[in-house]
Amino acid sequence: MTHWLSMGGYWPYLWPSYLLTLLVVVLNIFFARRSLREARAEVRRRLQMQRSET
Amino acid sequence: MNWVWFHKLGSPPHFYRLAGKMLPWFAWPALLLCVGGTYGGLVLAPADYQQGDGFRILYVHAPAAWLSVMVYSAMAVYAAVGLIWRINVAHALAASCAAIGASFTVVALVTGSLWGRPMWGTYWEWDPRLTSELVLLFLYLGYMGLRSAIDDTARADRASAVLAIVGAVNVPIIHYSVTWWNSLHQAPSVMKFGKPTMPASMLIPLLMMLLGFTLYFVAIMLVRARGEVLRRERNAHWIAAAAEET
Amino acid sequence: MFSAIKLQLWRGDQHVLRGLCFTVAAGRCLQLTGVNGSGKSSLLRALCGLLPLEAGAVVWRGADTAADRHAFHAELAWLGHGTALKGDLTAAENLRYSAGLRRTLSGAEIDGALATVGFANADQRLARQMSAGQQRRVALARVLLLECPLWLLDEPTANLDSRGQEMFNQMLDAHLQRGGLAIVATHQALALPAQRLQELELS
Amino acid sequence: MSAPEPVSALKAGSMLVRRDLRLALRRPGEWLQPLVFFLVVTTLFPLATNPELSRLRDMAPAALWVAALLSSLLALELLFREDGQDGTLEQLAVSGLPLAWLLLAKTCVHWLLTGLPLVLVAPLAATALGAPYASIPGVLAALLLGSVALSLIGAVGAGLTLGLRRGGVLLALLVLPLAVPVLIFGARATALAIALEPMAAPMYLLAAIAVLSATLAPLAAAAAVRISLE
Repeated sequence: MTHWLSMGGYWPYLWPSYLLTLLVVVLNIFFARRSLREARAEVRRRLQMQRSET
Repeated sequence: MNWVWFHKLGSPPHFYRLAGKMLPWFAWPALLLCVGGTYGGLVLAPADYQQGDGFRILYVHAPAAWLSVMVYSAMAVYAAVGLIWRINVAHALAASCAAIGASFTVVALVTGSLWGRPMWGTYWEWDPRLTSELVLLFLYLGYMGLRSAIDDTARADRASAVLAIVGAVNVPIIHYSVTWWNSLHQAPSVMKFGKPTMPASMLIPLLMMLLGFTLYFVAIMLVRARGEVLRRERNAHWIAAAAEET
Repeated sequence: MFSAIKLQLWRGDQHVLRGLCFTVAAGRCLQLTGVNGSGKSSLLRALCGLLPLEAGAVVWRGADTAADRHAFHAELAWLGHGTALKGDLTAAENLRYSAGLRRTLSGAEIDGALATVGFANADQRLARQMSAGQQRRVALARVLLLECPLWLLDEPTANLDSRGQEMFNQMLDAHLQRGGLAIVATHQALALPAQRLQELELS
Repeated sequence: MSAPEPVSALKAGSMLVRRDLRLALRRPGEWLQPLVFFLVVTTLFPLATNPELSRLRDMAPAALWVAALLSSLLALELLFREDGQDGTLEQLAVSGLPLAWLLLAKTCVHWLLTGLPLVLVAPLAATALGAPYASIPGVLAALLLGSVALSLIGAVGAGLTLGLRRGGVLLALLVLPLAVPVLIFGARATALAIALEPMAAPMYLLAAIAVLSATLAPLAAAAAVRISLE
């Protein structure tokens, strides 16, 4: 296991690469979902305003 | 030729529903392929005879670099479709691409330079691939900057569409010029992808990662595009139901 | 004959035009009125083709203007908020270049148009030395010089004094008598015979 | 009542060229500024490094082209801004003439007023940076082609940022990445000229970019201006 983790001495370059990629993958999911949620909230707000107008 | 599907896809409620239904069909295969590809790349694939275990950075660097270029092309195509046929759904798709593409361009740059450290002995080498990647990042940032500088969504859509198309015409020229410039000053780069001699145990995880990242991008884009479609739809009745979903 | 068919226009979140329809026949003028922000300028710019319509069609001489924009524009004289005058050119130079872009002009024609809008022949002042009302007059002279059958004018009498408004009324009446059409957004009463004038109030 | 006979596009273009030239003659200060900027920046380079001529010679292509790029960027502010504010562009857009052609005419004048003077003073700057006299024609030719391409590419950016607040910085962000190929080929051609070597290869590439920009950039600029006028 430690042998595998050391990646033939390349671990200081390899693991940060994988971690960064994972981080960006997760953040993209998070931000995409948040943007959809915000769009829905925005629409709800707008519909409420329209209803209160009429 | 039957163009009904094209017009149907351009109808926001249809797209919104379809995107919601298609999402799992992209998301789950993407997850499986990426997990499998990572396992294959980190464990099953043998160490490279020249670069040892360091070459395994390839399994994240190559998909990120592929996405950075592919997403820009997709964005330009959506932009052109939106501009020519005035389809709002296409503009919504283009708008969802930029942030994803830019983030993977950053990943490609950082993993490229982390890979470069053991190979070149320095974090930054003016390698043609990395330099083009850097210019591509500037193109993404310009696109996002222009979009955020215009308040009116419809105008922002059209203006940024023009920029995306101009940029897409330029990307191959930039890449060619940077490669040409580099060949004058430097020895060829150590990073060569798609070596035909690559054994299957190395190649298959790479292909899995490339496909997995592509499906992942489509999934993320669909989620974002659903939101962008809602933002662009002003008075339709269908959004009332869509807004109540959580 | 100029008609607007079921125009729909959005400005940001504002639904400005909701299925607007009207027709203006040759020799008639349509006056647009309405409070500030009711969309007079947006409507005029949409009729010109400067603003994209959400839906609907603008029809000129029986053809949709979106189909052949250049042919429509060749018959259109537009005057918006900006006078499109260059501060470092004189009135005559401004007209020679801006109207001369679209048709061949003689110096006498320019002098004639300037005289119609109340400018002395020998006025050699640069546009930036003129008052806002005088700049408007020069811009109106350009509309005259273009000799187009269709005028779309946004607040043409802004900054004009009462003599200037009278001059504009005469100029407009002469245009209509020649068989021209005009759509004018203004709050000033237009002194035109009733059979030549129709009004549209935007809300 | 029908419209008068329209003039040919060629005549309309020449009218626009004559007007912009006359305006520039009445306001020489405006378009001289980018030129002075170019000279100042090329002077700053030796001050920031070793002023030995043999050393400067290595750096001369970079200094000349970065200065030319920045100065053309600075000059782009003059291209459409005033015409956008006073309504002239609106008049051009509804003139019934092809807008791309009119904008090409405007861009040509802009190049005549900002690009060409820059090319003409370049021998001065190049000599100061240690370029041999025999290299001057080559340096001039490279800058001539390059500045044409820069003006055309810049016109698209100027059209897109027309009327935007904070337009200046955004304009730089949009235009500079697109100008990378011009910079690379232009600087290489200049370097070969200064080394008194044959410079045909980068010159052909530079010419190809100039021709491509001349055909495509006006169309993109016209689309951009129409969108910005909305």
